[in-house]
Amino acid sequence: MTTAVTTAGPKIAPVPPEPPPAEPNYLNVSYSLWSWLTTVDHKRIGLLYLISISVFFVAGGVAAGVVRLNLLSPDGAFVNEDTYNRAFTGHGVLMLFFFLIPAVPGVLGNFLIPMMIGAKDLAFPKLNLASWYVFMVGAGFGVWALLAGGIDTGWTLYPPYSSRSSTSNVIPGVFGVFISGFSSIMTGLNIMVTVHKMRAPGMTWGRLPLFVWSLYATSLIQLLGTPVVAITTVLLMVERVAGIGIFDPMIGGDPVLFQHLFWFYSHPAVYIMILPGMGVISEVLTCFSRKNIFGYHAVAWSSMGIAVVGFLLWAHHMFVAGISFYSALLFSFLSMLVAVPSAIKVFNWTGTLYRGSITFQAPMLFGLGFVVLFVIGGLTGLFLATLGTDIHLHDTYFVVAHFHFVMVGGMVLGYMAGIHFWWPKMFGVMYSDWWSRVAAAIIIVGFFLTFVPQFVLGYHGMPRRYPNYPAEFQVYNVMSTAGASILGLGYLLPAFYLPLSLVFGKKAGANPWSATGLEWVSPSPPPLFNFDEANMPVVVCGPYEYALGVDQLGRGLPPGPGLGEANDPASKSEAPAAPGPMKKETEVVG
Amino acid sequence: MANPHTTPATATPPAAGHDTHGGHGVIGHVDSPGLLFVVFLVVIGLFAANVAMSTSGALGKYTLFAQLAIGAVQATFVGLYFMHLRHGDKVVVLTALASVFWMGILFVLFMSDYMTRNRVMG
Amino acid sequence: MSASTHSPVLKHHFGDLGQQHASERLGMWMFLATEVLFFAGLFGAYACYRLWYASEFEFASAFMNLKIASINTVLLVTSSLTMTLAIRAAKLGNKSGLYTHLLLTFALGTGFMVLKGFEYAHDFHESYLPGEGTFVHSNMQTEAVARGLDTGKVRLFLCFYYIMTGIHGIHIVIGLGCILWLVQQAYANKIPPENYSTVEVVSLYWHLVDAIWLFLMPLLYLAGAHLKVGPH
Amino acid sequence: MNSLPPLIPVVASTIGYHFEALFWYIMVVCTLGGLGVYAALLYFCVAYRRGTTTGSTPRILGSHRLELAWTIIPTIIFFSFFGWGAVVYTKAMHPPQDAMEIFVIGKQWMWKAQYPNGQRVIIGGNPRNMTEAERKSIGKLVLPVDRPVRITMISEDVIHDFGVPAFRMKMDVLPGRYTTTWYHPTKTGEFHIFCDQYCGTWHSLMVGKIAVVGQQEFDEWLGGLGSYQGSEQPVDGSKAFSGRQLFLKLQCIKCHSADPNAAAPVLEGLYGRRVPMKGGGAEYADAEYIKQSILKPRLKVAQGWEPIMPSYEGQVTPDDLDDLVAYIRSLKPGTTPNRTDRMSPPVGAPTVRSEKKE
Repeated sequence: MTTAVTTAGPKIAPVPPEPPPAEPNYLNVSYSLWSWLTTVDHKRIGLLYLISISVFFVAGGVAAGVVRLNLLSPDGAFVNEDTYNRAFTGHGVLMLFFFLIPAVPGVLGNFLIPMMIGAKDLAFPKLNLASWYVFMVGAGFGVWALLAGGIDTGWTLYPPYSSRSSTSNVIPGVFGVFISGFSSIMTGLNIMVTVHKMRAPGMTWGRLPLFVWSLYATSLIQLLGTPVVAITTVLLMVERVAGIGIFDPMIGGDPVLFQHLFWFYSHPAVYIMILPGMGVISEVLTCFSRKNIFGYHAVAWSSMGIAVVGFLLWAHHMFVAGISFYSALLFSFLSMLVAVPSAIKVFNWTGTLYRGSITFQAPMLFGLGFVVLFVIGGLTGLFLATLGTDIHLHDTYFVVAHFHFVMVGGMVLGYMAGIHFWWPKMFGVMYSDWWSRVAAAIIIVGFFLTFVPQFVLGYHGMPRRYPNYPAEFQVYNVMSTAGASILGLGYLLPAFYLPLSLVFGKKAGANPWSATGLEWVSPSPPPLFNFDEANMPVVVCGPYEYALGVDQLGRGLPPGPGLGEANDPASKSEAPAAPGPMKKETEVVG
Repeated sequence: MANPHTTPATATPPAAGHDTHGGHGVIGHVDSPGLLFVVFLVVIGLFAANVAMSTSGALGKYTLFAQLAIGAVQATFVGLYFMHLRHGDKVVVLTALASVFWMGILFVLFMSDYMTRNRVMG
Repeated sequence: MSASTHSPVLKHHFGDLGQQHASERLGMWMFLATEVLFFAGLFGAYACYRLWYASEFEFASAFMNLKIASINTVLLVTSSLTMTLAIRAAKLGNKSGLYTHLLLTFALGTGFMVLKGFEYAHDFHESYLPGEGTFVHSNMQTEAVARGLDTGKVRLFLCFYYIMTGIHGIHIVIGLGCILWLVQQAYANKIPPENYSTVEVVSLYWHLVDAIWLFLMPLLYLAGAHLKVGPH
Repeated sequence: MNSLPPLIPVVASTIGYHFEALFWYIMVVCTLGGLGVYAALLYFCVAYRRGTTTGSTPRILGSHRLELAWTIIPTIIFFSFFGWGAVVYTKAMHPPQDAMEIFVIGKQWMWKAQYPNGQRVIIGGNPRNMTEAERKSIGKLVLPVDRPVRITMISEDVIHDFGVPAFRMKMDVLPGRYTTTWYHPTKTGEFHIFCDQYCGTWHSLMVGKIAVVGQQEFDEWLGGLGSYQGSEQPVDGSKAFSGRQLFLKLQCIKCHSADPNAAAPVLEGLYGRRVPMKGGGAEYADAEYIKQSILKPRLKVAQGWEPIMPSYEGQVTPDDLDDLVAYIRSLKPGTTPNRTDRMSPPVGAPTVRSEKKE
């Protein structure tokens, strides 16, 4: 099965001493609110995003709570139909446009991309700050629309309902989406240019961490997809304001055209949401299994593959919307193609664990949870991409469950994994190990209980967006709501132990996980321009040399979690701390 | 693409970080006004041809394609000379091509629906 | 190398000016890619209806003001030329040349918008408006009915006409704002040759807006140029 | 709370069986694949956990052969889904030539159907959102079993979706354009109709029922027996409905009302009954008798009533007579209209509410 092909025998640089804490670091270089609101530092902007999207996550979660609680009873447990419609629309708009899309690119991408590629900042720091402000303005419109009575169109905003029938605050809501789209474009543009032009010496494309690859792919979608939804929302607003427009069936307009334009962005947008999560997982799984990623090129190119192919299959949201029969065949065919790179990723992640040395800290638990849930989310997508099954499952709870498995099970867990993985880097402190593991377990279990019953509901035909439903569906709805309360509890825990760690947490070293990326070279929290400016990093090897025990600068790794501790003497002697000739075989499996 | 797993010993020396200027120094290539003027005349000439062709209606149902073809040639001239794609980085050219390619995706797949929407399988 | 690594225009997080210029240029191009896709959505929508309702669209297009549009095309293409000459002047450190060409570009762009305003005024006067209430008073309605065309679809074309030219007009106005800013920068001596890329990124945007017009022209004004209708 | 519904919900159409076969094929393949990945994950997590392993790991970079294998094999499997799915979809999207056609109109928030013979029925919707007349005529979409039916649909306002889970079919209902779907029901019974495309406030009440019945029952339904299947009133467009309109127009209702002090007998449940006659004897109240009673009312008078009814000879055509008979035949207990009832407008006629909307 395994063959030794090469034996590397070079000397590796010794384990570097723990760098002294940066004084000042990016957090304490200045304290005034003004300094935060006018900062052009990518790390601070990342934190601004972190705070704002956390607020929207909570708001979206509350809306989800209203929806789930109301579904306890077949006739609506406590709100009327109108309120319910506004609640699920609010949930969708907040979670998608103001949480999921900016989550990883805005927070982790902003914070980490320059550090991972060895740059002092993103290519356009002011644009980066502007993107946060634009996002906040867009979100402001969105929140205003929601607070001033809400929107009742569903996040998909299909005309003619949204353009003439609805009496809710469609215009400000849609305008908010339009504005925040620019923020998404700015972030994507910034990340792409940065990756192209700002890489440290030696940081070739083939040595980029996979997180960078996945964000690069994400940015590609943001750049090329978002403008289409921007023009679509403009057309919708024009139609609503003017009372006449190009989707108006009264003058020969085709409402299905809106769906085409909308999904041209919004289908790739789900890859905006999931790809960064995939990037996080590649970082986390390698680190906690102490392994090179299995099939670096396959994982990197599958990100790009998803980004490109993801643009070719939007109309699988429209198989029963009255599109052409032939077009439906084409789109179903193309939809199958995107499942392949996703499958490749899952297999490679699994392969990465093979013969690893695995520990189960919170990031790893979230990461494994991601893989487990994403497998279900991805596979159920096949039911919806297949024409024959979609005609029944379309617009039922099956769809709801499917995309929550991908978006929440995938992306939110990926985001959680990332936050827990890089938290010590961002703030220089460790959170409670025990509580974080408990939170991960509760979230994963609660998630299963919430969304598995919804698959059954959908298969039985319960349509989405229904506050009233036939009584025979009640038992699954009650199960789902029960699961949701556990899930909600799971989400509450990090809201306590993460902030508490800022005060009470143990100080974290520069590289607490013994990880290989450039971001771990600087002290935690990092200094203002990320690296020692007199000594900018020069990359000598790929990103996941855990087996060799060297980081991307070719230096040895400090003892990691579970290593070098008193209860683990075996690893102490094996720790790659000792400099000297390296005897490591590179093995090829299969 | 370099091998991502190059071990430290075989690592290539620092390189390839940023693909910057290619021998033009900071200023880069300076256009000759004569060439720009020729390009200007070509674009205007094509426009005149477009108007003449469209007004005469000589091409019948192919008029639209001819119009768009002329537009595409004009845009290519603007892109290559006015927007300096001729001297652009590889990645700049790639970006320009990508935008056209993605526009193509949108058009082709839209048409896959709109050209066959009312066709019934025989 | 020292000029490129110690210039006052060099921003701190870049290694040298070449990197900075390349980044700015690439950033602008990527933005242009988003602009292309922004308009692609609009053109795609137009294409679908043009395919379905070809006769109505050509008919309605014949009523558009080809004369003004043609003059506008010449103005825009000329402004693209002057904008490119402005970059050249900036690279050569020819401050007055830069100044003149920027102002020329600004004037040509403004001319475009002014003519556009006259065109809109004329359309309003003739009731070439998509709303049914006003449209029934136009000669377009009468003639469409006489030819047995669906007036709804004729109005659909007018929707496209206003949305497409309107959005393009907004882009022109934004471009004019950027050019005005460049004029001020040039005036304040902030565009030395090694900072020419500032002019270049604005020019890239300006050229794109020009290039988009080169497609709007045939789609909106030339589509029905062969038809003998209306006031022309 | 209700007990768990069956694992596989009822399947009542040919497409339904195609769907189930395909669904479970994908389900089995995906479950096997998913479990395979889970098994590998679990095994690696247990076998290679820190503790059994040291921190030292082999440097494994990947395998081209494995990459190729797990690219090509899933691709083939996925395309098998596509292929089979396309076959089912092709069937689902192409109704057979001999299918009976029924029109369905969706509007906020009700469904209306029209049968080939002109019979119209409201098949569901939000009662709070309807006129009194519409509310009374909520019925079901009655379909014959074992016969293909084509549903041609259009919307009056926004996009709806006509979905029938038991048939495993759904199709969007668009404004300004007809879409079609079709069923070949295989089971009798009542099934849900859901609006599956979000259409506004009472989207979730835009639900109705399909009743699949035997051919004979269906013929009766089409024959105008009308008030079958839950609707309180005869179905619009049926003979009974026309009869009802005549019954009101000719002022029959003035005497044959539900009022206990009325001057004439209540006609509910009359049809087919044996009626004792004034002056002895009895008659079966069949079509012949009813027609005769309308034309020559004083010939045979029911026991307990005065011969005061005027003759309608010359005022009604033979067709009208048939309609009246159909109506009387359809009259069920408690459905006699009030004297003050106006004639209800036909289903689908613009109502005051929808006129006001524009």
